[in-house]
Amino acid sequence: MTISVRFFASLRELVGSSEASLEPTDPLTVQQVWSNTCTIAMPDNTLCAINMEYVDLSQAVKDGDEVAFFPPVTGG
Amino acid sequence: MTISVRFFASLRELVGSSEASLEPTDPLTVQQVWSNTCTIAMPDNTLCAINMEYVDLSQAVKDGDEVAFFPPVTGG
Amino acid sequence: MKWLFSHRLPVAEMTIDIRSEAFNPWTEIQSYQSAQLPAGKYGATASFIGTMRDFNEGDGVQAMTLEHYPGMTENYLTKICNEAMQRWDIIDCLIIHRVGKVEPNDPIVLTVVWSAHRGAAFDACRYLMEELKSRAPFWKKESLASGERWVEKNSPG
Amino acid sequence: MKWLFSHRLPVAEMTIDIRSEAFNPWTEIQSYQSAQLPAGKYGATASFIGTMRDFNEGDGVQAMTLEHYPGMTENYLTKICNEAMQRWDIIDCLIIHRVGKVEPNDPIVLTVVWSAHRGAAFDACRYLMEELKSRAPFWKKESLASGERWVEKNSPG
Repeated sequence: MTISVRFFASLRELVGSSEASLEPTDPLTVQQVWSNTCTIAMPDNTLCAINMEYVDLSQAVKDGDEVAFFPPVTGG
Repeated sequence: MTISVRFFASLRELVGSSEASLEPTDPLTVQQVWSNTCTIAMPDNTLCAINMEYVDLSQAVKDGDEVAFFPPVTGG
Repeated sequence: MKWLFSHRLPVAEMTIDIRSEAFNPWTEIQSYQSAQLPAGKYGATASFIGTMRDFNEGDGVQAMTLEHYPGMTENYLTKICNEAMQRWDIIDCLIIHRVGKVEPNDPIVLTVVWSAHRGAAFDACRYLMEELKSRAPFWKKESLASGERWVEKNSPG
Repeated sequence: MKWLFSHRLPVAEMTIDIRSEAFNPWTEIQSYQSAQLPAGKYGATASFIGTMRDFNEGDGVQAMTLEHYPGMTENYLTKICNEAMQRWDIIDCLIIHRVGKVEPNDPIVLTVVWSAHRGAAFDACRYLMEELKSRAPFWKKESLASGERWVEKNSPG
């Protein structure tokens, strides 16, 4: 399956990339998507979304999903 | 002493006058100012002010006071 | 006595303005803000505008006449602003209120609060409106097709 | 991809507008209201504007860059408006939010709610702002004299 991964704001700078792509053969959780993509540990307050909806780190990803990682939001 | 009396909005129309003047010889309360000025009974929800500050009906008036009677306020 | 109905009372960081003519709330806020507010210092602006509707309690309303108690109205609006400024950390506030004849879609009242942070602006703006409605001596008389009627009480907030 | 940052999504009675250029909130509200709102039907308009300040946490801030997650931001702003429209009896709502480089005194966010009565407008306008701040994916980076820093979290409302 193919998973696209996106990083925003300070996480984008920390990871050094705004996008990545994974083609895992086994099922993955969001947490595992991070581990398989990044060499650094996930910061504590990281938020995650699958296909632009907030999810928990334990959520399983599916083929074609867009997984996003970002810090606490600070709009407004 | 001299007391000026003012009526606003529906009370002005009910009383048929916007202003009155009293020269009482004895001390009066706001309630008595009404009785000495108007022939009709004071409507239940009437509000009163002395010198542009809200007061109770039992408040005593002093020489030179402006006493006002009006219905519940409906601004905004 | 036109001046009684349109003079401004700038006291510290507040302005109370009772108008006998129609006003555009958005241009009023914008010009007040440009003239009075320190650029870069306020992070939050909360405003409320009350506009005349063309119906009330099931009846069509053609026009409305607003009466006030000159002097007492300004006193109470000033009191209310002072109370807000004591309760919340606000930079400035503006109240404009119409008197005289008002037509549907005309703005009746404007309250605006500027502050550093949003909580104070939201709280104080609402406080100004609630207190204005319960204490400031204004009265509305509606013109219906069937004649005129005084509005007897304000709706709760 | 300019369109991603400035397109409008009118869904029923709401408009979400993410802008990459400076906007004047008062003229935006006025023109939106003239074009979209039924004259004589709304009695209450509550608005909030968040403006960039030139200081934060004790430091002078020279500029700010706002990043967002195109698509997800619009989704969440739409969700938030829909929630407000389910909870309160409102006629229309408008959200405008800046992205890109912002300078002190520039408006960052605008939320406006129109309703028949004031309670719904006040409640819903505040709800939009609180939910926007806690859920909509926007991020601020401040430019100080000493360099740049990401804003780590929003202040409570």
